[in-house]
Amino acid sequence: MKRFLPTTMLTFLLLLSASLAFASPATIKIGALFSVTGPPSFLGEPERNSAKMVVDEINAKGGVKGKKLELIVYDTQGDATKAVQAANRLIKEDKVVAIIGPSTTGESMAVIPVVEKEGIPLISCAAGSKITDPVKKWVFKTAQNDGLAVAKIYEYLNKKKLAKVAILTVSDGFGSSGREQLKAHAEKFGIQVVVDETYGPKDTDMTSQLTKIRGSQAQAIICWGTNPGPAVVAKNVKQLGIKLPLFMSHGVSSKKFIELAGDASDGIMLPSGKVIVSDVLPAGDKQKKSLLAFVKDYQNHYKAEGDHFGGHAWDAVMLLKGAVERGADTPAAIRDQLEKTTNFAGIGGIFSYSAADHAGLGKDAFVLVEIRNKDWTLVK
Amino acid sequence: MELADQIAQYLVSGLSTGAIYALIGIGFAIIYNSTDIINFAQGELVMLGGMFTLFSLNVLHLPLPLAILFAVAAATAVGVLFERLTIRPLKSPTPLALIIITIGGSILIRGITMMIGGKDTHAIPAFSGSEPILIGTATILPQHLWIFALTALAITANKLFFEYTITGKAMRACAVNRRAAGLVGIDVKRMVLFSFAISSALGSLAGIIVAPLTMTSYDVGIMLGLKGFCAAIIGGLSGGIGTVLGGLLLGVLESLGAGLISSGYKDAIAFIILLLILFIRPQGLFTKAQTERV
Amino acid sequence: MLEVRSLTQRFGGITALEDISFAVAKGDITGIIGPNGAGKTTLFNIVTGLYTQTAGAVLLNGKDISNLPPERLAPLGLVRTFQNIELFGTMTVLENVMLGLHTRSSSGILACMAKMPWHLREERLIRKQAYEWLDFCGISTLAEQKASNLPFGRGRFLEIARAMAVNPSIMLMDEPAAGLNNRETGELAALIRKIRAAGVTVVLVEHDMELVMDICDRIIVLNLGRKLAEGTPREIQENPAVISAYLGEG
Amino acid sequence: MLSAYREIVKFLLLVAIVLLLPLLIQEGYLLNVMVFVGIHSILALALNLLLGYAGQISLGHAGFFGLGAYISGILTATYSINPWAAMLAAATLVTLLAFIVGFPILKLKGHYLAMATLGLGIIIYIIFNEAVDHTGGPSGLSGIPNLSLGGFSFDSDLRNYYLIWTFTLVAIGLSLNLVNSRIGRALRAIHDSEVAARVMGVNARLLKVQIFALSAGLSAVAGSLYAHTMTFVAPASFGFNFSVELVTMVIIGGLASIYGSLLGAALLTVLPEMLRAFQDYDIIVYGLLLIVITMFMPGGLVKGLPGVLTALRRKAAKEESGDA
Repeated sequence: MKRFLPTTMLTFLLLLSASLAFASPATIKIGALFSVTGPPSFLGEPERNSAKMVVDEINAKGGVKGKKLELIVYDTQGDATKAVQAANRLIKEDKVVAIIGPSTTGESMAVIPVVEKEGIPLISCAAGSKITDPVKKWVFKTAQNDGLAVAKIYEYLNKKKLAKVAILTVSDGFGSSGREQLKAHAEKFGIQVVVDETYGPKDTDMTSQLTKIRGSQAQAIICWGTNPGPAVVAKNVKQLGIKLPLFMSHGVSSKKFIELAGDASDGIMLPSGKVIVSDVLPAGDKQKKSLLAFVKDYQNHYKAEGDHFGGHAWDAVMLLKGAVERGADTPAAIRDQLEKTTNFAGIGGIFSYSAADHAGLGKDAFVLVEIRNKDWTLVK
Repeated sequence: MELADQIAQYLVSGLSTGAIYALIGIGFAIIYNSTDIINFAQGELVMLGGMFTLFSLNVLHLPLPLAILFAVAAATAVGVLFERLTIRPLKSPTPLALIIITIGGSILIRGITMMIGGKDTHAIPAFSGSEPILIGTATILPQHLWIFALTALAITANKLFFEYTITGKAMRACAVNRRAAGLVGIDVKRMVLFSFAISSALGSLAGIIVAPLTMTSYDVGIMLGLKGFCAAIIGGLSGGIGTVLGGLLLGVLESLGAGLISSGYKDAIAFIILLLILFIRPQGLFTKAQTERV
Repeated sequence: MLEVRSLTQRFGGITALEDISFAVAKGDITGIIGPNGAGKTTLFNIVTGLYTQTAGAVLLNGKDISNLPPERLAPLGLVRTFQNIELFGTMTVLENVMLGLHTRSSSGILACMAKMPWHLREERLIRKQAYEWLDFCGISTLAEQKASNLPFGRGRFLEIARAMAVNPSIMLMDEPAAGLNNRETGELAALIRKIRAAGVTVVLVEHDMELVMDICDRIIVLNLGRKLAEGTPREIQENPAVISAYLGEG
Repeated sequence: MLSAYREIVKFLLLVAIVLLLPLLIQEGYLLNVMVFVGIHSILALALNLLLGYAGQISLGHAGFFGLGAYISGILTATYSINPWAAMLAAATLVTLLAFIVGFPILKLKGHYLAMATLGLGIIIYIIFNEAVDHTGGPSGLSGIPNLSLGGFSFDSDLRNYYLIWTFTLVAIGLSLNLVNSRIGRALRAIHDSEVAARVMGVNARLLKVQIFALSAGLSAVAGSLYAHTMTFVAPASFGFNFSVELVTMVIIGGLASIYGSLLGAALLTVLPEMLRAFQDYDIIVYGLLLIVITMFMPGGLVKGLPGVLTALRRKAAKEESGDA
């Protein structure tokens, strides 16, 4: 007990000295908060990979206006507390001019008060519409609002004259946002949610929920989640012999889902960013060039398929690059320039920010795809 | 569809999920019964079973039976190593120290698996196809039959081992009174090691056999471990039929809870049952109360 | 003062005590003896509320205390010591005795946290009394030592001091002389007499026959869970059943 | 009496350090870290009262922390109640809840107790996630106001630092008083020998439940402070992992050591910063640390480090004399 004070003080001093950072003026520091580990690592990992990749590329080509970009990534583990701590560190110690991320809506909402107070632009990679609605001065986002994905499905249902749906959503941030949007948009499309069920992120059997759905009036099933849950749902649907059309969310628009669901994936439809169908897009598509470049680079760098989550980070870096190219180098100037972004064709869609819109995407950001023979096909 | 048909499906689904919990729960019970340790890392051994199988299928390109053998051996080695390196050297094995160490172990195993194997989820092919089997109006998958069979096999083997072999009896003696067991010449440390080996093997086998249904990734062990533990508690931590009944009951209640009450709160239902049982019948539902001695 | 009526205790299929009845008179020193496995400690554990008996009753001053937990017995004036001394090892000798005074203080958690004046007054009083009990048992020089550092014999005296601090009317001692050397056993005998002189009734389980015969007013003999005999030391020494039980064992 | 005097000096020294630290580290990132160190210290302290002094494990304390944060957050953000009143309400409600569930839960021992508290924590966590209408679900609850005193709002790191450390110091002071009182003695007695303590008239069961409730209430206060500092709460901060993290803080700092809790909280809060070099794999270091400390330093750092240092010194001295 006697020695606690020296020990404590020593610890503090050590931390203090360890945390003194060096600043080099020839670079532009960009901070990034991604949930590289923890439950949302399916978002954070491709985001970090993509951000690093594109920053390296930019630097290899000589940087932006002669200045190199320096990307500082902190892992937030999906935890709001860690996200806020890391945001503070980026702003106050690393002195970054802008922050990319965080990966999830919850973490983004946690970080917003910090960046708003400190006056640092934030480009969130999370989808929740409340991030930019209402518009906050310093906050932008690249991920498409979940509502847009919902609208894609509902439009299709309208076309097929299916009015009653059952929704099955995962009880995490992604699923609960989807569930909110599914219910919020239903009325507008004349659709009725007749069953509203959820499942846990680590659940291994959803037959109970699906049995309930089977016993209902539902004409279609919409499942909102990220791997591996939806694959289990797909298999369970097949097991129970349910013949209703099954829709997934953009949360599983990667080959991984097809691998996990196997044969059960056949016939499933989902709204997706254009990444996965970049090669079959019509030549006139404005995004096609960006998409093809992203997919090719990601494959080269990481020997893995790039997905649209990584695309969010790619877009964010490119948007920042654009702002810096237009002459901005302080946080305030970058914010102003970001807001002036128009018609930037990125991975997630075509971005046009304005003072009234910090989400910047129209509904053409999504396409509806169907899985046939373990591959994607565009649903016209 | 009629409500009765729905309930039939809930029951069948519940039983098949419950069998998974039971199989995992038995692993907990074995260690507890011979060492008085609740191994919080047991769930990770379940995970390792799946991951090692994946490794031997995809990297070593072994046929499935060999892959299973390899995975069980590898996971058992991990369990034994864990015991040798962390539990055995412990000077004062208080329950608190053991809880912390096994939690630390589970974090460590999970972390290392993530580092080596990555964060992706992977599918493992079903042992005998995935054509659903009809039971009345309800359906299950062939893999569920494997699980039921293995569970039955596990409790039978367990029973035979602990009742009829010298080693098994010695392990039971250690649980009843470690010092006395030592005095009559039983190598207590060896028995502890044995029980870790057996439960690791069983845990990983459980992990392998459920993997085609649950898929596998570095973090599947947490929830499966917890549910398995619930099953074991409901069954009074018995290595036999009690835990199996506990697991089945848990599965059925979860499934009915999800179907009839609320799917969002189904895990909460499982844990509320756990708490109630701990409060009312801490000796488990299926064992007779023993006179409490100080 | 203390009365045991038809006490029976079974563990599973084993009968540890069967139909034991006896009474302890106020101011007496009563010894309970018997071969190993006779059920002496079980009897103590029931009387002091650690076990619940299968049948029968225990009365203290005419009040049925059979089903009261130990913490309810201390305020009624019944304490015990343990065969393998149960000290609070991480605490000092003084703190051990202050703990014995727990029931004679009443400050709650909040009062203690806020150091209310009445709490401080109470603490000072307890500390003073604790020193007095250490003096009583002749170990006040050890007050600041950690209890786990005491030699076994001193620990025994500390345990008695702690029990006396509860202000008991009856003290049950489980083999107090076990592990003591001759000199310490002599001191113990004197201390037990001093305790009786302070108005405390003493019941002790003991193997040291010399001590038992020396200090006890009455002796109860148990064998295999049954009461074998009861009487003065002289009567017991001459009882043929007792002699054969002890010889039979030896 | 000398030791009491020493205690006071020690405490005053800590107060001085807390007061002066901001001068040393200026307004920067470290100050923000120190805010969290303060909150975590209260939590570690609360858990240490239960774990270190009463000897009862809880793997569900993150739940009480979260309840405090959510009750405070919902009352202020949704119902516009004064934050101080909300904090009081959170502390009272959580204390009551813990008191009620404490009776059946603390009847259990060892692993069973660990499992029951774990279950309780998970149930609370599920409620945070599922009661979307009240808690905002997995995406969290925003718009929680800062605490303020007569127009002075605690809205900067420096202000929050002083606010939270005031609470932390008060909590440390109160805990020190408690553990050195009859209640503290009774707790330590229960820990050493529950049977003997009961024979001495200590109502072990009631006392354990009271400490459980106190510990939960204190955690709720920390939760409330957290909510008003962050102005945002989400369930992920209150899961099983955080419960384990809290236990780790207590173990690393040292069981039954008030100042140890402080050290444990400080270390574990800044550890992630130090482990940055390990990138994604800090979790491995973390698990390893848990095992190694439990195995080789069961008394925690506060008690263990001096011991290790003396041993090293002695060894060095021996070698020197051997050389000579």
